[in-house]
Amino acid sequence: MTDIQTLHILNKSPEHPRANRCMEMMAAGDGLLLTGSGVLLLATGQLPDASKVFALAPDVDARGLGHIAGNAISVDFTEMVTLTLEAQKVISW
Amino acid sequence: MTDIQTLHILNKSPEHPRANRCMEMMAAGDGLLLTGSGVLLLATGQLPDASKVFALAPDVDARGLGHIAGNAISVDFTEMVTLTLEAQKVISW
Amino acid sequence: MSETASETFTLVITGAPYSSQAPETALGFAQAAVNAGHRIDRVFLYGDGVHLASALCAPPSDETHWPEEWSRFLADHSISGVACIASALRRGLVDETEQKRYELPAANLRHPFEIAGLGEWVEGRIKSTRTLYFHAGD
Amino acid sequence: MSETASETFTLVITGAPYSSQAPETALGFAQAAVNAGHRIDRVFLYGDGVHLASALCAPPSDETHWPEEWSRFLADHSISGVACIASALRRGLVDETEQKRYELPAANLRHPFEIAGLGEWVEGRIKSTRTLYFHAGD
Amino acid sequence: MSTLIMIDQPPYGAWTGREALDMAFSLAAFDQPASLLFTGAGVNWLRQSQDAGGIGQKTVEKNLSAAPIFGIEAILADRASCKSYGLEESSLIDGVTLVNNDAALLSEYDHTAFAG
Amino acid sequence: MSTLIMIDQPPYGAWTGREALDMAFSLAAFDQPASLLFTGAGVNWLRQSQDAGGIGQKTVEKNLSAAPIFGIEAILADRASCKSYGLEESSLIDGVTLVNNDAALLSEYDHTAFAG
Repeated sequence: MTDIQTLHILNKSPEHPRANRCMEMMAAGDGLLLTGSGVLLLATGQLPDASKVFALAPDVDARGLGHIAGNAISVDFTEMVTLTLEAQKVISW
Repeated sequence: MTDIQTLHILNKSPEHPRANRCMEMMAAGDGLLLTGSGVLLLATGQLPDASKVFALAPDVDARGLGHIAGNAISVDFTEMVTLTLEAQKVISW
Repeated sequence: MSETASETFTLVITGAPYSSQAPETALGFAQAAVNAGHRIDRVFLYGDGVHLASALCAPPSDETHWPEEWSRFLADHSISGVACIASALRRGLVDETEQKRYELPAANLRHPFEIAGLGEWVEGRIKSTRTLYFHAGD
Repeated sequence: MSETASETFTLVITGAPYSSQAPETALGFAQAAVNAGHRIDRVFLYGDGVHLASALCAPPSDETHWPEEWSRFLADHSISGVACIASALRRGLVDETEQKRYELPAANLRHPFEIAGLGEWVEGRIKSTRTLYFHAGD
Repeated sequence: MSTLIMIDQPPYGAWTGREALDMAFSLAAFDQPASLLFTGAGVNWLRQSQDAGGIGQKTVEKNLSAAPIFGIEAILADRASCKSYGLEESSLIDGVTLVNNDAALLSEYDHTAFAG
Repeated sequence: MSTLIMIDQPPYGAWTGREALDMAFSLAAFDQPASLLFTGAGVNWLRQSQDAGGIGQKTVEKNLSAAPIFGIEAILADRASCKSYGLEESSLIDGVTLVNNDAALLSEYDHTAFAG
């Protein structure tokens, strides 16, 4: 799908301290995949600039965020599997 | 021990979103009792000004903070019991 | 409040042992309350707190056995310990009645804990001088 | 990477069902990986994640039974599901061997989960193309 | 004896929100006045058009819509938290009152509790 | 195949820190290079003179002092986190290296994992 050095999978809400840590430690060009409560980042409008952002569609739909998911690339579980294999490295925050 | 309207018991570290919320919702003159990871607030030096601050001694000792607990009133479990009864209201964050 | 007045507490524990410090802090509090002449009306386990009532925990021998410590304390002082039925069934904590009802292979509720509904919490809240919550921290 | 290359995954689940979404997300991922022709080498339950291996969960009938769904998936695809022994013993998850060793009143490990040490995680990590972690969120 | 049940964890990712709702419903069932306050990431419970079928859970919107029927006095949401999660009043489910997270709010209740 | 185990939760209040340590020790036991990074509230693991007897737990300082013996390559701590918790280098247990929480640090490791 894309060239990604490190894929960061974030399932914490934006208020969780680990969400900040994830943002701090991402390199420009890394990928960010939002899952679980992590998709709430879409609602805050504070997506990182320098990165490709993906969001797991069933989690986005559960939280009623389908209409603003356009700021990120929506992926299903099959695409999530592909992303984890294409990235050189995966970190689950 | 003291006149307290509401006693706020906080067992979250200062980075936890609920710790901020507790500070936001305290009235001047309320009491703050730090337990568990809540005692780490002593290490940050950011105790609220307007409140009486207590810290549960065994939790302070566990975390090696005895030398700076002087910024708060150290209490044991027996004193914690008394505090919860003397306050008009207790909120466990 | 006079020195000798006896007050009653309901304690609600929502954090699991060996995952949070909630059952530890709650026990320290409960022992101090009893030693000061107060009464613990009941202890209500809610959410992940129901794991405190497990009969199957086997922590390393050099660590405190929190379910055992709590059971002994409840028995010694004839205090009722109740695990919320909805929390317990989802999390795999059952007594023999629930084992039969749901045709499960075993029961794992530790004596003297019992299983009952949130009404026990509501009642404790109404009857007690103070209801205190012991949550997972971080 | 070619479309048809088969890769292997080790999945580590550290969040409990009915407390976190970790086992749910992990199952969605695992099913998609298998459907895409990849192999799940093993699933390792760690920390609170060991509760997924409970044989005694009885969630309301209109809610997904995550331990049952996971057991069926593991059995259908002959995937090894391992609960970390240290995490499991502290949290009250035991098979018959551990029941006897610690003289416990019952066993509650759901088939086909097994109990073993962290070495299983290390081995999975070495052998698999990717090791992914499914933690509790919030 | 009016009780405020606070929900500061988001829906679906954790169970505490559902368990907080059960607490409020239980109070109401025993004729004890109870209100709900959603704050922080908890306000995401209140967004319209949730659909949790894809993650194998029940949509919490339905649980919440039962609140008035069960006798919950008020569903409150912290204004600033709603703003930070892009929630306008028009994007909230029906029956929510916006308030400010502060000491004055807490002082209106005899009891305040979290589910976890 | 060098692994960085990250610990961002404080000691005693939660078990994940101890379980992260067990992960690192296991890697080392199987001759897999492993380092520990303490960050956020996790840096409080590294304070001298902890005494957990009063809360019925084992002091984590002892667990941690075993790290070099078990073959852990390095014990790292985020500089900014230490500062925010009032930890000077002199108040840390022996053998800790201060680093900055950033992408450059992560790039030195093939794997990064949390215990929970």
